[in-house]
Amino acid sequence: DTEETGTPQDRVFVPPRLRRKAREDGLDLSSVRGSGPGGRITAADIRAASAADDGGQETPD
Amino acid sequence: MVVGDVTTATDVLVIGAGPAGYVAAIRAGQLDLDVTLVEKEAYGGTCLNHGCIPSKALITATDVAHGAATAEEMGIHADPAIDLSGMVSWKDGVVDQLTSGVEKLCKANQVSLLEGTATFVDEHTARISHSGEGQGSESLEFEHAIVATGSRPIAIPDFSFDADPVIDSRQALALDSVPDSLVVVGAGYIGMELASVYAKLGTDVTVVEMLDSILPGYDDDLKRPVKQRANDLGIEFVFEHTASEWYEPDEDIRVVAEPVDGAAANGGSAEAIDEERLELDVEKVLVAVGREPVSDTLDLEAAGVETDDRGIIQTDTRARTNVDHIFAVGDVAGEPMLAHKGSMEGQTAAEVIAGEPAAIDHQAMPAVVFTDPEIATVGLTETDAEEAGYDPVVGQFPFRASGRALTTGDADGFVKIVAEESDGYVLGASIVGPEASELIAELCLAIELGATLEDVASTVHAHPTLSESVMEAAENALGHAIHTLNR
Amino acid sequence: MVVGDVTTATDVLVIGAGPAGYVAAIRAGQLDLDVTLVEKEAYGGTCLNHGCIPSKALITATDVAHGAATAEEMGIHADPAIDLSGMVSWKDGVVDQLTSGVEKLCKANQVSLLEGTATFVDEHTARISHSGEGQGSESLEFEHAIVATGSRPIAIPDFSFDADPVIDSRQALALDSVPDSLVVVGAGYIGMELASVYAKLGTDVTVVEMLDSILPGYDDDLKRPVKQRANDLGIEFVFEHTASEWYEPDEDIRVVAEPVDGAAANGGSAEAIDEERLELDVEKVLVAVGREPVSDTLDLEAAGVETDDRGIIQTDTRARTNVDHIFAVGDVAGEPMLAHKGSMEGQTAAEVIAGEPAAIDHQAMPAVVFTDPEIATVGLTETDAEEAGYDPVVGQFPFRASGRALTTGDADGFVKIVAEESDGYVLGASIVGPEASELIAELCLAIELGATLEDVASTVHAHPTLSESVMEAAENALGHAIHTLNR
Ligand SMILES: Cc1cc2nc3c(=O)[nH]c(=O)nc-3n(C[C@H](O)[C@H](O)[C@H](O)COP(=O)(O)OP(=O)(O)OC[C@H]3O[C@@H](n4cnc5c(N)ncnc54)[C@H](O)[C@@H]3O)c2cc1C
Ligand SMILES: Cc1cc2nc3c(=O)[nH]c(=O)nc-3n(C[C@H](O)[C@H](O)[C@H](O)COP(=O)(O)OP(=O)(O)OC[C@H]3O[C@@H](n4cnc5c(N)ncnc54)[C@H](O)[C@@H]3O)c2cc1C
Repeated sequence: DTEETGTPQDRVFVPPRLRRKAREDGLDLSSVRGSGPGGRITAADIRAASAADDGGQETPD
Repeated sequence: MVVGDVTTATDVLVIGAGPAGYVAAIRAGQLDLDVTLVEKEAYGGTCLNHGCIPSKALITATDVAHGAATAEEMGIHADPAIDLSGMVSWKDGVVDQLTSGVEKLCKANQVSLLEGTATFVDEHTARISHSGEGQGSESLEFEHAIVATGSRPIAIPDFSFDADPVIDSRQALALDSVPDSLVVVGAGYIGMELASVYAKLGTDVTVVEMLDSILPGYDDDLKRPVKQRANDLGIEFVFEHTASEWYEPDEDIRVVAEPVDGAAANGGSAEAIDEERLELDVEKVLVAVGREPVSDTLDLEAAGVETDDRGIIQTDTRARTNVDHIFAVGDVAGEPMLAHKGSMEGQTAAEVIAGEPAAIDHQAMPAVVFTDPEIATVGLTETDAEEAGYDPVVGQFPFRASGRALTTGDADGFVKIVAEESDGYVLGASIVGPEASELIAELCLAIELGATLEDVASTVHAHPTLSESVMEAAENALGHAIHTLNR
Repeated sequence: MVVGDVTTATDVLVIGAGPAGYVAAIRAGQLDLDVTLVEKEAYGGTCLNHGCIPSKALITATDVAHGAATAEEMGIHADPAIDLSGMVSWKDGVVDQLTSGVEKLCKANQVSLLEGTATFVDEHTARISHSGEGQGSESLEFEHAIVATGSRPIAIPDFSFDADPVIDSRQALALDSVPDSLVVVGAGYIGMELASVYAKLGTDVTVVEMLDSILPGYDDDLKRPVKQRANDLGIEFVFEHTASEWYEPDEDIRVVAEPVDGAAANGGSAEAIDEERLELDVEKVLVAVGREPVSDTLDLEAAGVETDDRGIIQTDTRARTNVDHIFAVGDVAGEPMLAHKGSMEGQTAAEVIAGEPAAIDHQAMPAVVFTDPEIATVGLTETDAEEAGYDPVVGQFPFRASGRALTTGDADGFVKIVAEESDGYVLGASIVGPEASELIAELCLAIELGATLEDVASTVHAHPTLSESVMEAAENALGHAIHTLNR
């Protein structure tokens, strides 16, 4: 199904490069909290979430 | 060519070399997969041979002539003569250049090319039958398959495409003379694009449409300029009628159009019925009522691949069918039946097979109608957005306020942008007007990147360009457009 | 109109109603500032009256005719007749529509309009002198001023614009007959745009340029298709020569072009000098060697505002001059002398005055040359990027591999994208080819938003469009373009 419509809940305003990163890390983006302007999910948020997922430490920028 | 039954093996078998299949094959080759691409007819599929490319070639060429013929306002007086066979052979040259390009690109990316028709034998075997010279067949074992067999025009009862005066879009793109008159059945995008081409070639065109307007699915404000220009071109419309039969009373054919909800359906009197039934005497009738997936000639069952009741192969966000190692991409995998959708799916399937973290997760899928003027849309309309639970804000900019549009003499239409009011995220856009097909790209990127209205409005756009209208629409949604009054 | 000396006051005085000034005024009005816009000649400034708009109107109109006349390959046979006075009056109609639009938009945004010439009296006072009917002058006190007086063509020695056969770009856009022959002095973008217009109107055009190529500042690969098409149009080029004098031996004028680094400069023999000197007998000579700021007729010193030695008013990232409450925007504030740069600065100045946190901090400033084909650039070239310490990767896509370009019969040129290799951030792009002016918008947004090559490459682009070439160039930079071979 290639339906592009989403609901405010499942639509994530994240650029392709970060969506791919999240998939690489096996992350569900809807569970990542955005710390960027307007609640945007940033690369750092994804790194932090995958580190937490792995039970590991977040690597500092 | 191999005659008889030989079994070879491939890692990835791609069936169909349209924009879904050949892109899948090239990408698979780039990812160092061993890939075989089987095509029964012509590289490039419907799109390059009988769809996107030839239609756009004829649209552009007839526009060049029509544009010059109607530029008296600009001080240009021309009476261009069109030589259809010259135009068609130019178009064929464009197609040849592109299809031979596809073949070369496949080879350069180590794709093995096989001419023939593929059918499934079991979950891991296909039979490839060759017609013509290399007649016979061979078996091919595969680890993964990508089904990309595309779609074909839907026929309507009593209008068999085998009868000479009844044509489909493919034949309409390869006529060798301009018909005096033509009925187009179906006012979808294919019907409307071809109606304009023929009207510009000088044909008297009548469009018969079951519904009550052109381009079902598009918002009324987008259709209006297209309908207007079609009227200006002399195209006649018969809405809420279906083409029910045709016969040949004399040289011309007579196409009968019955009202959909008319007297007949309501058990009316014979007179009432007669009054609503139309008889259209024309040279040809083009049936363009939609396309259906090519999934019934593949023995899909042998591989255990399921389709829905329309024949569409159901897939997940990895382009996978219900059988894990078999993928389906392009028209055969369902709506929207558009080339770029198929290419994106093809690329995804190849990457998934190669073990990459790819998925069909695009936020923006544009659709373009190459009518006069063009329509292009992406993402959500205002209504969609409301239904999805957003609180949409809409910004609009009319091309008649665009300096660039006025300098091209073509200033009908507008850019509309839909965003979430609370945070400004762009949710969708629609454009009708000059270069709509190109202007939509910026909005696709905006949506894909998660841009806000402010992002689009603060990006400097070159002057004088049509793309400034995108910026102005965003500013209008924010309440501070410069070149139009704000809401 | 008021005669004599009356003093009124305004919060924001904007001097000059070009795209920098009128945008500043409208934005100030939207922000509820009390704003007065003074213009001495015509709303819309150079851009709407004598620059961007009339030039693009004539470029497009001559292209319509030229396109049809050269479409035999497409099966179109036309021999369009151009009636220049018709074309010019159409162009004037477009200009009128836009300039009266500007006037209306100003009024709708509560901008007070004042016709006259402004000069500074002191830091907080300007004198507005009216010519014609309402002759006289008045004083205007202001809290803030925005100087937006634009630029004018640079004259060269011995070629006074007052002499009839010597024209500037403004006059070239308002000729009432097509000259048989024309020398264009200067192969910058204005000279090249107008050279094409006249060549397409049938004039024998010779371009005399001091440097050794057209369009100084642009990369060679971008210039090549433009130079090629100019040659095809019959435009002659005389490089490394300056126009030194002209006289009227008979009906035509004779323009003398001296070599820049020739025998004369090197103390050569009289014969050597004569050999290199060229005499061009033509009907008119268009001087287009650049533009200079209009800052010398304003009594800027009275307000204490400083300029550099070229007369350009220096400003900071808030568009502020050295005097805190006086701003300068548009051409008078320096390069790039482009309308959209001026509008952006005008908008910023108005917002800063209103206390908003605005700044000139755009990452992407496009530049477009409306030659045939068009050139559009934004951000850094590969060389720029290296010099700035980046490690650039370049992706390219030729339009001859674009299905859409081939269907328009216009497939010269390419899209090039420059990014940082390590993280893929897009740094710049350049395009030469069809619709370059529109295609650049997506890349401006990409740069402005900090997009990477992957973002651009993963965005679905509609098929068949020229914008797919942008995506393919990004894919090429990543090493996996579909429709071209990768590096
Ligand atoms: C007139 C017209 C205009 C169009 N204009 C546009 C447009 O402007 N933009 C747009 O995006 N879309 C347009 N489309 C739609 C577009 O053509 C399709 O969406 C696109 O071609 C689908 O690609 P595909 O690869 O899925 O299938 P196709 O292009 O249909 O290719 C399928 C290929 O599979 C081959 N095949 C089928 N079965 C077998 C088999 N068993 N064995 C071997 N080979 C097989 C076929 O021969 C064919 O070559 C247009 C269509 C038409 C008809
Ligand atoms: C032939 C040509 C083609 C061009 N094409 C393009 C193009 O395609 N794209 C592009 O971006 N740019 C183009 N330009 C450049 C563009 O026109 C300028 O960059 C733009 O007009 C600058 O805007 P501005 O508001 O700074 O100044 P201007 O547009 O020059 O406006 C200044 C205004 O100030 C008025 N004025 C001056 N002094 C006073 C005074 N003392 N009191 C009152 N009023 C005063 C003038 O009458 C004028 O109306 C082109 C220029 C030319 C000549």
